[in-house]
Amino acid sequence: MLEIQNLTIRYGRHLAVDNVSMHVAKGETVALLGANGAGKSSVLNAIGGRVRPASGLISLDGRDLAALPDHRIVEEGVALVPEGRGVFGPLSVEENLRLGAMPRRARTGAAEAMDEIYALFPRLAERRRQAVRTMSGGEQQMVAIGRALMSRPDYLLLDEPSLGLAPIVTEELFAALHRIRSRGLAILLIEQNVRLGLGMAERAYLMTSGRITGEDSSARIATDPRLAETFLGRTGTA
Amino acid sequence: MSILDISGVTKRFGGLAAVSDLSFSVKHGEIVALLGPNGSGKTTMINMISGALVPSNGQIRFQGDDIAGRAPDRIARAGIARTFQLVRILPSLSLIENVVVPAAFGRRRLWGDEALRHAASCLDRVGLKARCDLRAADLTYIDQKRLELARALSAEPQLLLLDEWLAGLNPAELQEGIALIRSLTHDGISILMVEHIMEAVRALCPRTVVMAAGRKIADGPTADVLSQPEVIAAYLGEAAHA
Amino acid sequence: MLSSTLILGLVLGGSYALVAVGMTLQYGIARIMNLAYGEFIILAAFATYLLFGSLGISPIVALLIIPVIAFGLGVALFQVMMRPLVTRAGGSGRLEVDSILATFGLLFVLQGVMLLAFGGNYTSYGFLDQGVNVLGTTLAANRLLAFALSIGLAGGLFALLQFSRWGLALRAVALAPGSAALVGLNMRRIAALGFGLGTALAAAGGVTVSMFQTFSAHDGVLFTMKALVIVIMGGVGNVLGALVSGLLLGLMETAVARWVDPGLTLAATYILFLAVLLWRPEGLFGKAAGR
Amino acid sequence: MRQLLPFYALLGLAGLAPLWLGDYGAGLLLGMTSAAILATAWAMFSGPTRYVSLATVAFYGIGAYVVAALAESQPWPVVLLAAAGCGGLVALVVGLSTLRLAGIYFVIFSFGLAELIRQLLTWYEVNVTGTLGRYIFTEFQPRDLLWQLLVLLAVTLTLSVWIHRSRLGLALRVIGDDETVAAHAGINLARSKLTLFVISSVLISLTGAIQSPRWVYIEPSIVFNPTVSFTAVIMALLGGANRIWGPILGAVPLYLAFEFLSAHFPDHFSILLGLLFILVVFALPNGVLAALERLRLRKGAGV
Amino acid sequence: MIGFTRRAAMGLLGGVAISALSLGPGMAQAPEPVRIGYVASKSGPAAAGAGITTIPNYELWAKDVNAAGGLKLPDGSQRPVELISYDDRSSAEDAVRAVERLASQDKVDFILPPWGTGFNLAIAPLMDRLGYPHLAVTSMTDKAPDFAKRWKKSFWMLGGGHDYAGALAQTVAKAQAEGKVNGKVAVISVADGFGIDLISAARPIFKEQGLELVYDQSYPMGTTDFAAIIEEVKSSGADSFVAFSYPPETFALAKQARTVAFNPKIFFTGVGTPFPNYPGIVEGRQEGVMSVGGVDGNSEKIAAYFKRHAEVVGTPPDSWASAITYASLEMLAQAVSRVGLDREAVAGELASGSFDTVIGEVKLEDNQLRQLWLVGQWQGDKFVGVAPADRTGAMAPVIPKPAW
Repeated sequence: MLEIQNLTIRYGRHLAVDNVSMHVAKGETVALLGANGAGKSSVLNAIGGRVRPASGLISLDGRDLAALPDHRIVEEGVALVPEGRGVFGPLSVEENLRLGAMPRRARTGAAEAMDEIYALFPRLAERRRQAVRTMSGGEQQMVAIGRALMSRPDYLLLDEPSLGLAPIVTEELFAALHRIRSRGLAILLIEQNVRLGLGMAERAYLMTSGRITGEDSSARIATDPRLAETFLGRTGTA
Repeated sequence: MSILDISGVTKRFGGLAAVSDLSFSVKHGEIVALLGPNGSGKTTMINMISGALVPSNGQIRFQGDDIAGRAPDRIARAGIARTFQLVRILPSLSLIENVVVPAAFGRRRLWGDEALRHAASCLDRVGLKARCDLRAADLTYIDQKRLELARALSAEPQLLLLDEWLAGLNPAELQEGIALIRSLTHDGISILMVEHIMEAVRALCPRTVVMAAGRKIADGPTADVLSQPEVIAAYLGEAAHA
Repeated sequence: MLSSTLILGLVLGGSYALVAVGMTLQYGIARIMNLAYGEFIILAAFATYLLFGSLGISPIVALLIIPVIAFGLGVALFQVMMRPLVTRAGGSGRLEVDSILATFGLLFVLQGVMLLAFGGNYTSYGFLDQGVNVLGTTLAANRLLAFALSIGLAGGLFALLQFSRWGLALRAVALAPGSAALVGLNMRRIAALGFGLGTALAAAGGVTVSMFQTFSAHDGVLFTMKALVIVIMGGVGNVLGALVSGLLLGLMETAVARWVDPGLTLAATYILFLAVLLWRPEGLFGKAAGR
Repeated sequence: MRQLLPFYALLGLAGLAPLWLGDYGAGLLLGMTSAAILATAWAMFSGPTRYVSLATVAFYGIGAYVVAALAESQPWPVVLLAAAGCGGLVALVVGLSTLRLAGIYFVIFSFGLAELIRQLLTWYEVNVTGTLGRYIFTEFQPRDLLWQLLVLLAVTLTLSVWIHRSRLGLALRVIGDDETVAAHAGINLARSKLTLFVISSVLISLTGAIQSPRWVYIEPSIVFNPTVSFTAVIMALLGGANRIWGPILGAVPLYLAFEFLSAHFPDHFSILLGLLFILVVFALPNGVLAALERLRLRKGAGV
Repeated sequence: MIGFTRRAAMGLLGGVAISALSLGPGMAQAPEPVRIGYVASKSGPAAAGAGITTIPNYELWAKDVNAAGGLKLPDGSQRPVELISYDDRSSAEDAVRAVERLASQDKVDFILPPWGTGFNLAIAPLMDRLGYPHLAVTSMTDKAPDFAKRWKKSFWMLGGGHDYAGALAQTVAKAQAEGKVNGKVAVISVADGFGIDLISAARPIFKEQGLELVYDQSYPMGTTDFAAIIEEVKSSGADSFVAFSYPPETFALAKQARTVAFNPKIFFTGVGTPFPNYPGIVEGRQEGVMSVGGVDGNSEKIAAYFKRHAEVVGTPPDSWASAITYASLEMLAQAVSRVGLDREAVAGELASGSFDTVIGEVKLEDNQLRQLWLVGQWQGDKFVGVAPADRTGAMAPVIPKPAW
């Protein structure tokens, strides 16, 4: 279980995440929803070791993740696909995937893993030698996710995978994510496309101004008035 | 009459069009919200208006002149001021110096006591006058935002571009911020604001333009726009259609 | 005439390219602009001279020994001297100024040590000074060998970077340091390796250059400057760029010496350099400006 | 400008120094004054804009060469004017074409510029005048040169203070903090940088011009010695390039350290100098002045 | 003698302490040393030249003098020599200041000159003003006569470009007259003081001598690759090759000429050719290579000097300015032994006296050394003087030069 307790993150004097607690169980898919600037990405980045929390605990099956240097997190089985994807643009698809298998835990069986990813994203198989930066946003997102999967993670953290993608590509991507989920991998997802996100997740957290403002099963959150409020504001306030 | 007229503006980065064929206008004294989900091209549009980016196509007319592609300093002197998405203060300068800058290099080129008086009045407006000798780097986040606004005001702009100026404020601060912006419209400053805090948008902006994937998908009275299915779909996903 | 200029230019450019590639690696991977780079070249040249002169070890064998030692030295130097600066800068532009100043100091230290150890004399040794005929142009065997070794080393490095796991990691760090940790790469270790590799290449350059060129303890700066010009021209951190602009510079110098005026070769170098920068401020192969 | 009064007095005092200090003392003061001007002039442009320029020696050398070319035929003030004019003109042309380069690209470009000028001048001398070295025979004694340099230092400092308080100085501080904000506040980036680059270059050219009679014989390798550029950078950074007094506070102790080291450890000068640089980078990352201020703050806090 | 008494008074404080330190406890009663200062480039680009020609000779001489009991004075007493040295870091400004320091802080008795024309000229007016005799050895300049007039206590001992170019032209012309060469000459010159002086002097002189310059180019300092130039020279029809070059290029030219089997009948290169490491660089194939300078191959004094230099310094000296440098110091010592430490008198003695040195009997003409070897040639393992041909000890030049 991936567990976050009383996480607080500051950038200088700006309080980005305020005493947030949440958890993701093994094999579970969880969505983290909220308006821009609510602090969702900060939470993900803190788990991935890219941001040092001011206080709070991040633990994976009891092991303290926050104490590890950033490059060690992925060895623990937590792979992050950050916003903006973080792909190695000038490198080819295949090189990006090979880099995904850099962690020790992933070195054996990397070839099979790569085949699986090509099966998952047939578009990538067609373009293994192409430089990633010359590809479309959707394809780049596939590379980023594929690369994360190459490290054989137990937990996959996705930050806005559909950002800037055409609807049809988004659909394709989520179809693949559904297949990935069915393999028993746990996923923590930030998704601006709320319906898509909730469609995939079993459970969801709502976040506003750095705080968790709601938590429930996806089905219930979808009809919760707090959801619309999170994005479109309280109707009628003037 | 419009103070800002945007017609057919496109911005391509490499092959990707961040803004495509966008047109809308802002009238004198009007306060308009520019909305859209993450990555829909709002900040890119603001950057083109302020001169930080050069449009690939199209015209941006400010008070009748096409300013598309002009250097930002010329645009600033023409009467457009802005704040930045990630607050940008001048950390090594004092508050008053921060605010003197646009006055000194703006249309009136104020200097000396006159500039200081002007800057002080701008600081006063955002409630920072008492701390005008502090170094900007030592301010809290909200005060940095205030300072940034005071700096924009100091240019005495006709058009003010606010890029998520209210983001990151707590509820109490938010109310203060809203009141502050509202007070500006009384001075006749036209405002174009990118904002994610809908509460503020509803409170401040009678009119809203919504972008998605670089295109304009809605333009009209805020309440109407926010209830349009396309807009909800843009925010909450296509699944809303189903 | 044309073909001999071409060949001579390529041979000259080959040694430039080899020397510049190491520097571009140090900057690309370790983010250190190493002004003491040329000192390592000269140090290796002196080491070759000593091995050859006193122990009779052929420079070709020295090419196997010296770069390995230099690699260790480079890694150690990075850990002791550069790493605190990298940590202190925390990714800000400050590292650029700090590294320039610190390696400038290092330049003086190394130069002073070499002056004490070897004196200020011009040093040179005779090795393979025979002529070899290549397509009608007579070339010095040592130069040709140096060229072959340069191309071999640069090719080997290119292959290493292109095809090995290790090289892939190095490239990844050079291209997108921010993403390296996402795939479990330890930036610090790789930066040290990159710096070491750059030092090893400097040493390899020193060994090959000493086969045909006179050197003295003061000449490091000349190499550093030429390498800098090539690195900047090719786009900082770009191996291919360094190779291409190295060769280009060699061709240019030879062509100007032959057809314009030998007195203008160095001026031509800088004119080419300045022209390239004015045309492409990020260098020939640098990341495109804008955006 | 009142803050400068004690400083002017100090410079006046330094001007009297040759009367009791003797040749060596005067020479030392002369070199020190020149170093202080170079560092201050360098920092005038490079401090606020953070463009590390290695072209200092290009302008220094231009000044010296103008003297060599004109000193015999023209009155001294005309020679100095010509030196300032040449330096300013070159700076203008160079600035117009290069100030869009950033970071390390500008650093190496400026270095390349100095080398290019040196090579072209060499080529000119070899092919047109047929002799490389030039002689500068003037009637100036070291103290005359010292006086001129002291005046130039006073001018430099005054300019520096004046710019700091002027609109231009504010523009440059803003540019140094954030170019984007600067442009959006109506500051013409190119013009502000260019103006300062020209002013700084003119001052450096004048330094070269005034100092050159001391060498009697000049050739490109003497007056375009890149060490001049590097020491100016080091001195300014040591003292603190963003403060008015910083460069002087760097130049004076470092100059004395150079002198001390080369006098007492002539065989180990290089090594000690190198170690000193490294030490500066590690121990005084923001310059002497910043370190002093920090110390004062800490003391103040302690009380 | 006023200077002497003043110095003696000063010496009570500083000098005694220093001499006690430098001479060790055993010689506590030894006489106060004669303090001789020098500034030379110990670092920077000029350090190579200073490190070969100037500094080793200063040290060797001081050692020789002290081994012989010290500097002799007119009254028969002897005082040891103490050297005080500064590094000018290859900067003229620093050289000037170091001289000021030596004169006004260290108050040395004599100041020995730095290495190189530029540095000597930079300190010349100062030395003159301070009243120190200036033995400008390593300054090759055609303006020496003017300088000697301008600064009365300066002595110019390496001749000028005209001397060397003239002697070279005569040597080539003579070979042409003897039918050994075709009179077509290819010349390259380094774009720096030395190269420019020589080539500008050589152009008219070569013409006067009926020689034809079929190739004449300059190249910038720091050029490492001469392949293109050598190719052009080969196809120019010249069978005499002259390079007014600096050491790195001299060595590069030799190596590259060997490589492409470029075997002109006369192969003349510049500074560096007479260096002791030249034979090593060309792997023993130096026979017949010509250059400026040279030594008297038959002189026993020179042979002994070479041997001592090799023992003390570790390498033999170069065969151009080294011996002259050492000789200038012998002249200084002899002048002191005749007139004492008064600098005015020493300068007068240097100008008018006659001295017995490693390069033979020396008498300056108008403050200039005119008995110079202007062209030398490697013959066997010695670089001997071949021109002026009428000078005693001159060897006949080997022309054509044997193939590499």
